[in-house]
Amino acid sequence: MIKLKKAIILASSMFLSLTSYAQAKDVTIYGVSSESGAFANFGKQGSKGLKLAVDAADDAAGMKFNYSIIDSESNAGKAARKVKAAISKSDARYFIGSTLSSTALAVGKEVDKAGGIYINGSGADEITGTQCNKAMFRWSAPTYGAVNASLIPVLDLHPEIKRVYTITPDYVFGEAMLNNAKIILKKRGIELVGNSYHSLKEKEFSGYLSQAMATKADLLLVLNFGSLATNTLLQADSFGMKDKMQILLVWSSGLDHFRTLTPKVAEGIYFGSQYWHEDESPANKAFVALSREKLKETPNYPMAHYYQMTKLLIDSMNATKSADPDAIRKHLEGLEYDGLTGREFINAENHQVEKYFYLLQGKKASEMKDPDNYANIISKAKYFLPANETGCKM
Amino acid sequence: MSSSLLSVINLTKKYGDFYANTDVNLNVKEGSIHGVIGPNGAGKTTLFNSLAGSTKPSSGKIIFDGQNIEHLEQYDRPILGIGRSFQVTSLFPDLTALENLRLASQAQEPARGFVFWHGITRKGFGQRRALHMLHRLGLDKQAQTPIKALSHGQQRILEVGMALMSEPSLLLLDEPTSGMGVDDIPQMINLLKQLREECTILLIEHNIRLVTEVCDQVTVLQAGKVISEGTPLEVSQDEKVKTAYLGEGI
Amino acid sequence: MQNTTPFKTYAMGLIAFVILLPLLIHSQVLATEILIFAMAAIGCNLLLGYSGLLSFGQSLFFGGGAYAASILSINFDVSLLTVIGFTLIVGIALAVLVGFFSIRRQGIYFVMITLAFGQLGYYAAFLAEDFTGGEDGLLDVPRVALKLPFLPDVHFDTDISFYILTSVLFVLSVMLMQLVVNSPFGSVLQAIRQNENRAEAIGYRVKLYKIAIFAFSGAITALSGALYALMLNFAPLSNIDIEISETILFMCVLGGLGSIFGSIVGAAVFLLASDFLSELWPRWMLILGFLVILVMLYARGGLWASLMIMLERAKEILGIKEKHNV
Amino acid sequence: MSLYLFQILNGVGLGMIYFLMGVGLTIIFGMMNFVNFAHGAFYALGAYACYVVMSITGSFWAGLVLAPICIGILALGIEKVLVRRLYAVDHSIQILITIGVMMMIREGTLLIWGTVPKSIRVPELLAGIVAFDDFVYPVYRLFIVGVTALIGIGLWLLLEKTRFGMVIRAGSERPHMVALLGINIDKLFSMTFIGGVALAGVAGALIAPIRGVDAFMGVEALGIAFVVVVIGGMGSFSGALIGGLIVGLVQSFTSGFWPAGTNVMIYSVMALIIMFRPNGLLGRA
Repeated sequence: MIKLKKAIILASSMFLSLTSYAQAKDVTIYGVSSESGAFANFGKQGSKGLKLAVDAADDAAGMKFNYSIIDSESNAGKAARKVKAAISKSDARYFIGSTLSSTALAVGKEVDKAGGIYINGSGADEITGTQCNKAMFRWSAPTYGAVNASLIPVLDLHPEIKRVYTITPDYVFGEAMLNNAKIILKKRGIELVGNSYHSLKEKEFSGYLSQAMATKADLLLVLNFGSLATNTLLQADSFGMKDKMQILLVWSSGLDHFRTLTPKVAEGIYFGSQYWHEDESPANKAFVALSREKLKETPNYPMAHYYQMTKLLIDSMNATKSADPDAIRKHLEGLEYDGLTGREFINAENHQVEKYFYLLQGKKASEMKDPDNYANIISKAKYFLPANETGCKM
Repeated sequence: MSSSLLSVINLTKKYGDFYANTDVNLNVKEGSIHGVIGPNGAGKTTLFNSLAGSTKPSSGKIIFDGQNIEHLEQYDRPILGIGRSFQVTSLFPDLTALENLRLASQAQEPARGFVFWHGITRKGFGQRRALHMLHRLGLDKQAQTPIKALSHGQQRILEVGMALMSEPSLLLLDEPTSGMGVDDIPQMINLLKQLREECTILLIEHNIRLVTEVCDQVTVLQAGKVISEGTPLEVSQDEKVKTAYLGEGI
Repeated sequence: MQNTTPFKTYAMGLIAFVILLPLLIHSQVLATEILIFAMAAIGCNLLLGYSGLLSFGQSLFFGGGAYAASILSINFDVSLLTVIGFTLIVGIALAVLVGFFSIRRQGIYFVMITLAFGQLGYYAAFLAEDFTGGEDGLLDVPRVALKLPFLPDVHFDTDISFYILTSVLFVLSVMLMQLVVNSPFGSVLQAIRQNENRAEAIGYRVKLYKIAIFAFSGAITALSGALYALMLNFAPLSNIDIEISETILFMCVLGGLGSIFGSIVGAAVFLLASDFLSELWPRWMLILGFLVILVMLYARGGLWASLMIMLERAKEILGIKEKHNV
Repeated sequence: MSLYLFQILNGVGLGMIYFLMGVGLTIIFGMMNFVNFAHGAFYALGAYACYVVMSITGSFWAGLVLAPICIGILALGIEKVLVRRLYAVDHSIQILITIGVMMMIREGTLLIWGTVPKSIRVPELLAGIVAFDDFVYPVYRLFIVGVTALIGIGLWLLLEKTRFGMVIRAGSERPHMVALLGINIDKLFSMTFIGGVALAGVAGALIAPIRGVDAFMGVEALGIAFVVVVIGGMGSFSGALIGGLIVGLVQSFTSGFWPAGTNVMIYSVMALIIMFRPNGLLGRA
């Protein structure tokens, strides 16, 4: 009998939560992360960040927060299908994160149709540009911000740079990075002495690197990312290029890249990064402490941005005391808050979170104060295109 | 010459620098059993393959029933009336004896093989003819037995049966007794004698007893060339043939 | 090798399956995906199981179908039947192209040509951004309505209506394929798979048959790709990636070579496992690899055949018990 | 002009690396008619083994020597349990089963070493570059080319000039004859398999300092190794060398004018060669 009663209560509460989420006390946040497949390292860390944020959430408005992880299997199609299923089956409305831009775009469409909220941190300009929609927010800086915030300070630090060589992945993202760089170089009257496009499955950069050396460039500007960037830098190191020119990797994965490259390779190289755990902002100090206490690890970019995005969502639910996507959207639009990178601001017109972007420089192994003290923060800055120039129409 | 069903004229086949057949000439009279013999490496199999169409000759002509056929594909030849068997039994091992023969019969009407919109149970498609052939081969009981479960002798007989399904006017047999036990050979000889009533036969054989017993005409190959031709008796007395087979231990 | 089970029984079984599936797994979307990939696995089985052709080019047909349907649906105001028709034509054309070149070679060389086509298809889709959306894929693919004369348009915007559409196409194509493999044409394929040389020697134009079965495989695989794009409202680049060929191949092998129903079981098991196991243990593919080895070594008939054997055993045991009761 | 020269030299360097990736594959196929789709997985394991040995001993050289030995021992086990049963079956079945092996190894490495890629630094002795005017080339790459050339010459001597090689070559053509001569053909095959797989391990360990170590490097190597071997002719030793050089040169030149298309070109070249030379450039019919 007791079992039956419990079942009835459970069933009715589920029914309630399904039909009228606005009044429900339980809110489930869905994390879209690539737990398996080629980008499993990213997804796993992302999920950790999300869980950390949910576990640490306060229940100021009397809501109870749960999470559910959707494994995208590093595949945009899979992610879209699972998100679709979660929306129709469990009435899911709140989604966080993605690894690939294609996943973010596809999930964004689904969540928009369902009238939910989706915050992600993927790189493609379209997310808060031509493909923007009212459900989708993006925390990370797109190509414009990344290139400006990293290239300008490097050029300021090294006035001797007169010749630049770029290495660019041959597709939309790389093209966008390169265009942004070209504008800056032109403005400063610095010569772009050469560029090598390469395919996304490239593993062999020796040809491009020796062309760069042959042009006697002063700066090697690396515009690829992930394992492409790892290979580029490893091979540049073996060519001894660090002695001949400055090297800047704009779109690094932060801590993960330093760990993979080891200080010997990373030393002296400039890295642009969406996040660095040594930022002095109060929110970040609290987060790093939390992560070290609960998980015994220093947070990297995937973990940090999933945490930040989740926390942002939970905070606005608490602030609006509701789980109504429209109310939360209104709250988020134009919001300014203390984020992991400092004061962050959400542009109401294209839903881009305007946060800081870091320029780091790799340290010598002997100068590292702790095992994760791989780099110095050289500068941090915000550069964002005005919403009307992004092509976003909501 | 009008009685020649098959004429081979100056047939040459080379692989790189190696001549497997050189200027082979051959006439097979209609209604006869014609044997081709020769020591190992004499080029018998190459000749056979050129006739059956599984290789193309480098030069020379093959005339069958008044028609040039050397350029035709292997799959065109059964339909013209040339059937072939294989030296090493070559059947469809997982299919039943009946299905093997039915497939051979179905092949006679090329368009039928592309019928995909209904099953095989309807009339036509060779079911009935296959049953007839099984009966004739004395394999009625084995109709539903998969080939791999048949005895070697039964497989050899079915091998010839497959070639017969196209109702050939010329039957090419590649060592029909190969691998057969001594006891089974008379059965094959009987089958061949029966067959001469309905078609012309060209066979390649190692077994001299079989050749002398059933063949009307014999051609002897050595090193890719014809060295002798005639009745079995004539050939067996030819000095060149004796030298060629010396050490082969007939 | 002929199937004696009447045609109607198959149809009833399939209909029962598509009705029960979403009820059992509580998700219409997942059920739709299972039916879609079952069709793709059948397409692979036609080649590998029934004709002995191991193709790594299935991704080209799947992705080609997805792009064909998406481009047509996004840019033109068309009826569903037009989209399906166009998809089938694209699938058949691609398959005949791949078939025409690849069947000229045997064994590993055949496999490598199909792989090369698969790779070329991927890079073509990646580079042709204007048509395929490149890395981002094609977004906002609408599910076009079925427009029939004298009748109101039928829309498929809800999960359940799209599942019904998929089910209808699924049942129709599985029935057709069941027909094909048991037809005179299917019998020639069996013959070719078992002994190609003999098949040619008794008068079959082996190459033509192989191209024909490629066409069937291309058609059903492209159709499944198209349905996948319509289901997701999205045609990602990953549809045409080599990984899709592998996935389809695994479903086909796992379910059982040479069995249409095996492919359905293979797709269902694979997708359910990837859905549930991947959340429990991200390295579940380790088990999958092990299973593939086991099936290929000990049970070529795959899960389907093993299931049938177990059913027979169960019947025997039950039969004995019944006798005891009497 | 100097650009072309550079592209040729770089292409030759790459070609040697690709030869090393493919040579084990082609030897196993040539001797045993066995298609090993797990070749890339063994290559990746070689790189991991080198990484592990290096992080324990601190010496790259120890890694380079011990990695192939570890992979060889593993290959011995796999040959005994699995591969031995597959010599007589169809290529397609060998492919499917070795894909299963590949998946197990890949997932296994992810399980053991996690998903974050590792890197191995070029040993100090071989760091730096050699420069001839404008043309620079890393010393380590020259070292790889040299080691590969040594391995190539060694293999050639072993196969062509020794009794062991003679027996292996005979075994690939007439296993029954060799068995009649009183040579244990099983043992011969298992030694060939171990040798071929160990060569994949050597390749992985040698390349690790250039490309880093991750679980997915095997898939990439598998693709390249097969393209190389198919172009040259499956089973042909010198074919693997020619195939490697062709792929290296095609890649080097294409990256100059159509970078996104390097893979398109490589696969197109392979497809064309198979169409016109059914058994690759130097393959046996």
